[in-house]
Amino acid sequence: MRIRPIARGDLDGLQVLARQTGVGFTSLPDNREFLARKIETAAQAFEERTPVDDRLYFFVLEDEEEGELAGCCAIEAQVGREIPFYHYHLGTLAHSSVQLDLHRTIDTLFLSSDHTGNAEVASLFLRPEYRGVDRRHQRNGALLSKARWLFMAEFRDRFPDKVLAEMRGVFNAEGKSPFWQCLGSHFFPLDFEEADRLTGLGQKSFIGELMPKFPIYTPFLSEEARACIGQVHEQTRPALEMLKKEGLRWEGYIDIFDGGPTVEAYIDDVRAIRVSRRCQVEIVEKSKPGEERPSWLAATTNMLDFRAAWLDRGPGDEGVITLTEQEAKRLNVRSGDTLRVLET
Amino acid sequence: MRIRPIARGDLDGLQVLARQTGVGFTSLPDNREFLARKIETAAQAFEERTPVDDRLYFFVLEDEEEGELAGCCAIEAQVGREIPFYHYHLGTLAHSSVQLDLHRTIDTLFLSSDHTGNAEVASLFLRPEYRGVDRRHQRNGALLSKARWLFMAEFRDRFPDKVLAEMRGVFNAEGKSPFWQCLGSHFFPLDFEEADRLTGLGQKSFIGELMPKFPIYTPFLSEEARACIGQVHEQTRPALEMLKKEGLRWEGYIDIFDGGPTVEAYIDDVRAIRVSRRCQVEIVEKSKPGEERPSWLAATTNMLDFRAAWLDRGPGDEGVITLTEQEAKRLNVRSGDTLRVLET
Amino acid sequence: MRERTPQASLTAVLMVRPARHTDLPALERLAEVAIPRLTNLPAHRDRLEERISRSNDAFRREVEFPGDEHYTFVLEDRERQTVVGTATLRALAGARDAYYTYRQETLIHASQQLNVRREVQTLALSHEVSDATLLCALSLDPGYQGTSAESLLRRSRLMFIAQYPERFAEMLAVAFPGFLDAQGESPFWNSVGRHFFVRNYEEINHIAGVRSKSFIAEVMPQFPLYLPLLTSQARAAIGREHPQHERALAEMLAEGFQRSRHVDIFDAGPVVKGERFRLETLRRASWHPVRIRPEESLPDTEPALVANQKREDFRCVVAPYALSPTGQLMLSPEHAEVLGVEEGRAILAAPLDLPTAPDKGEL
Amino acid sequence: MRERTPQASLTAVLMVRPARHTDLPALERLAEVAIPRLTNLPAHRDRLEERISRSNDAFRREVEFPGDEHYTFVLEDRERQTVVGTATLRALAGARDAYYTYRQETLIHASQQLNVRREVQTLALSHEVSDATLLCALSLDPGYQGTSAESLLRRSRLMFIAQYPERFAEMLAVAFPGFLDAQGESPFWNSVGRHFFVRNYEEINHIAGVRSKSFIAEVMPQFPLYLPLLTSQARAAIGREHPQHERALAEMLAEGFQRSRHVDIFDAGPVVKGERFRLETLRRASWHPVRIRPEESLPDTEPALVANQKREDFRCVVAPYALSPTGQLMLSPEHAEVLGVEEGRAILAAPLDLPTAPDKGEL
Repeated sequence: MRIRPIARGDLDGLQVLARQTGVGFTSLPDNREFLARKIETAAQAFEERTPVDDRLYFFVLEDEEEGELAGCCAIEAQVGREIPFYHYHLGTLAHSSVQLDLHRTIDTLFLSSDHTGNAEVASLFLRPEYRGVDRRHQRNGALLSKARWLFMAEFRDRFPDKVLAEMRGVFNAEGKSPFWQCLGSHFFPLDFEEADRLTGLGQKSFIGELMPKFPIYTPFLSEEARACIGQVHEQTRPALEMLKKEGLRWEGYIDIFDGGPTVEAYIDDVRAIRVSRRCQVEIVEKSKPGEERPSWLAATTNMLDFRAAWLDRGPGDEGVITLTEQEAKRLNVRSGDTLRVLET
Repeated sequence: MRIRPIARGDLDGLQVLARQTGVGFTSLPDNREFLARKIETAAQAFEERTPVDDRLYFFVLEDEEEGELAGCCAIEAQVGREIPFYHYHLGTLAHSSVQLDLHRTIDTLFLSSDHTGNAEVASLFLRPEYRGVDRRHQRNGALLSKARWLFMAEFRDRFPDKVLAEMRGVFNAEGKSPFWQCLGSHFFPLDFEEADRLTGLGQKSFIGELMPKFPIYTPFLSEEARACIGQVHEQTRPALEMLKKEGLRWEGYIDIFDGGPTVEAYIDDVRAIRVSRRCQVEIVEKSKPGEERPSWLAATTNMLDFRAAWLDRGPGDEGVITLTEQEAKRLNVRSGDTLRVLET
Repeated sequence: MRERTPQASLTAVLMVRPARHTDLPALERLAEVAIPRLTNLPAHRDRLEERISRSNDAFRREVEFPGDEHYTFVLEDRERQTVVGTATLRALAGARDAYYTYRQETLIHASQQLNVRREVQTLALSHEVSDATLLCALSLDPGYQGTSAESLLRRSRLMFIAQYPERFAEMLAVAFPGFLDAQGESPFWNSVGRHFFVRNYEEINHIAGVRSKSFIAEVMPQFPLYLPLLTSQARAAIGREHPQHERALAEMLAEGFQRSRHVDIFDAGPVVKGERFRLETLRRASWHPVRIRPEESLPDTEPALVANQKREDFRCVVAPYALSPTGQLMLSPEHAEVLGVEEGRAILAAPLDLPTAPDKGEL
Repeated sequence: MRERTPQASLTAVLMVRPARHTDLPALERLAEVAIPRLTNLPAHRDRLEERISRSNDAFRREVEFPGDEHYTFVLEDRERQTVVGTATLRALAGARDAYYTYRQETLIHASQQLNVRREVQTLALSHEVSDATLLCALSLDPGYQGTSAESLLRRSRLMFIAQYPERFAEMLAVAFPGFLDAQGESPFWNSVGRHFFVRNYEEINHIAGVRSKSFIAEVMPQFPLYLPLLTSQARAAIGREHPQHERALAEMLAEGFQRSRHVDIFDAGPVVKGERFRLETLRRASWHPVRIRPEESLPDTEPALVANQKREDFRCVVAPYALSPTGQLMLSPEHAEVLGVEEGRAILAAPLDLPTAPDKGEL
């Protein structure tokens, strides 16, 4: 299993993924034309033919044995450059009066585009076939998530100061978002799914057009809706935990529609980026057996030829990592090449 | 030279400091009654007789040889609990229209009390006599600034998640704040100094009463005023650098009056707090000579008896630090006591 | 419609006049019986005493344009020698402190992308009503409610304005107590103000009465409130009068007042507004010389509000609108005495009955 | 005061009538000569053609209450057989798209601590004027400016409203072009709109004219603007008319319009408003039967606006206000012909001269 940039020949494979993503994964609609455009955009990004601000780096997880795509993930170099990027910012207003002996704060949601220009990690999807119990040892989900940090670490100058990730918000037993029901539904003449779908397609000027533009005092929201602010969907909790371990934090920004948190960090503070380091490749016929569950992530240092995969061992003290022929082939490296590695 | 909690006998000494602070240091007016109250408040904080949220830990830098006070510094456990705490938050609003082919962001100042409940490091003052070239080897300024991190590290559970520091903003050659002239002066019927003085005394309900409450689009400010947003006074630059090195950052919050930045960090991320560690004291008759310029900061681990001072050496590998009799006396520790140390 | 007891109303038993210091106990009682309690008539002796002094001063002062005068009137039952009602005129609603209301506004959210246009209702703090003359603080003994005494008390203020136009604004406003539920709770306050002030309606109303409502308004959050986020109970209460004041509101609408976009900041009670020239009492009031005739010789006619031409000794009563062929108003000796007028003096009269006007909705 | 060329004005040379498709070239020319260029009269052939079609439709359609009708009139010089002016009536300013203005508001910032009270001026986006009938898009050949032709063109719209009250709102509004400096720049736009749209006044005005102004308003920042933060030049331009429109504004104030709190969102030009019953032309307009008399036999009288009682064939001229003792209006055969009326038909007349009214300030 390895991560690599999506390539122009991946359209069929990507469509298989798009068919499986289902509701709530709006950036990958099952639309061949759309997907072809996406691949082309990404290909040009990796070829560095588009301005650094506009790039969408789209990766796939490849099962190189089966020759099929198992999942995908992406990094958007700078959000909000082409399409406005909105959040609500949960702020606090002091409300006090000496004469009334009143001294409190009121939580307030302010419409904001504060993250304009930040990088975003997004679009992570892993096919169900690759995430069962029998696949746990492959750590495919973590590979998809963390490979991006190695990419950003290696190509740090292509990215801005901050990175963010948007997390899916809370839905109730009926599959409805209480936050949407209490707030968005009053302002948008469409249902959550449709609003979400349009947003996923980047067709989101309607948000700025129809959003309440004055701040919302949260006491006016229902208790159920307030309880959604900054909370994630049950199924998103593991992903959130993984990001939190890297140092991403919730700073009060939430999704306009479902109230889910946006977590963020200064890129240089992200643990994986901070502690990843480079080492030299040495190919051996047979490496000594490592741990059963791989804990080292390795990635190449060439953008067009970016590859990332798990290894069951790290580099030695001299900064050299030994790879088997198979591992070297997977990463497409030769002896003497440089790898960026991360112990997880 | 050592840091210690202010004590009830320090009134005369504090008044000497208050007389020297001058304009722009509004939290220490030359008012004996006010100062006495301040000392009492601080004393009760160190005695842990007041609720943890309300405490003002006020420290003095003592020249224990001369028996006089050389400076002071403070930590407020949680701002905005008793008196509303206001900032402007420099946010970004997307401004876009597909039809007009318009796609921009507008910087906007939002009135905010987002920092309510954070800790604040403040009130740092060093008498001129103690900061000349001939005193540079004493590193008194750094001692005042950094001793607070050791205190917070040691008594971490008395503090919230975040800490902030407010930095003085830019003043022009005439000693005027262009930011105030462009914004505050239209709304407050008093001059900057008076507004600042009242704020320093904690009499700041007028801010909430008179501030513009709708957001301010920064393009409406003069160029000179915009240039002040988030910028510090020349003389404040070294202090800002010191805080930045510890990991405090400007996240877009500025002072209502002069536009100066508020820098902030998660307390657990502050470098000094993260890397400081405890060690055991061993008193020796004569320690081996250390560096000329002291680079180790040491502090005691008892709140009431808190002391901090520079040392010219750190602990050995076994986690033991050797002190001379004089050093031990300065820190008021005996062999076997615990010190928290920090290499700077 | 209104029940009326013509015997009582057409005799000279009931009379409106300026309040005096001796009325203090009566005012206290009236403040207490008001349903609901009125912010602007607090049952607080010191405040009421101030109110009377302020009123005395207003009636006495030479005034050329409306300022911070508050004129307080009382309704006296001369038979029972009791004050049974009170009402106030504030020359300018916001002369000293601004008079705040919530103004109902509509924002348009239009989306080119979706090709839709939505109207979004908001409530925004406003002090526009400050410039109007306010008719307020009306309280009447329950026994007199629904009789012509109520119209007399309410509209005698318009008769006063008709005489002293320079003392009042062109725009007149009346704020009616808002809807309270069976428990005396304000659903609007519970959904709005309570979030900010953590006090119940009664408490805040009391504080506002004793201190001032404007200083509370000034610490209210400044951004408009989105109506869809209020509870349905609160939304339903916007612009809705207290059940006890339905008849009073209907009378003011018949008078020519119109509902405005403004509602009370605490209970969302309606504020009705009317330009003077649109109001029936003012339009139809006319001056007549007095002719005194024995009561039994007066023809049987429609009742009228009749006021004398005096300021500090202002009197207004309900009397038969008995005009002589030459346009003199024929008064019984008793009415003339109560009004303090002699034969030949001019008095102002306006029909008591109003045309029934439909509630035309917002101004 | 206005210069007048009575010879021209009292003869039947000038006539206002609905625009026709053949007027297109003239409208294009008038759009180009307007000083300043008018947003609502763009020099754009397709838009002008639409305007004429829309107007034809409005005059033709049976209408019971004001909707999205736009009535466009032209002033024709029959001697020169040329159209020399145009003006439009929008039955509702914001029927299809909302009509946005900036509303001048005052916030009160009061401090108990400092015991001060400050008034802070703001400009807030508003679409309240949407509900009014808008008199707009007036352009007149420079050679006719300052003559009674200008009054005829401007006020013939009121004569039309007088005849078809059900087609228009109770409130009428006129938005005057705002102040531009000697370079034709709008100091208000430069201090306000330009920050948001990065386009100069001319560009945005052109876009607004060809597309729509409301869609620009809808992407304007939503929070009120604080006046003290605008440049002094921009503040001075608020509510100030373009120098070329001073006389026009004065005439409309004399007509009974009043300045309102509203100003244009681009250039801050004043919006004046008037309820129909307050306007001189409407108040003083009256119906008279026609009596046709030779021109030379007509008495020398004040001039009047005279309009026929037709909708699609609406005509309005300036003619002598020559009334017979029995209230008939005596018209010359030529005037009668232009108006298309025969002896005995009713026509509407109102005095051309207005009382000079002071600028009373804000409504």
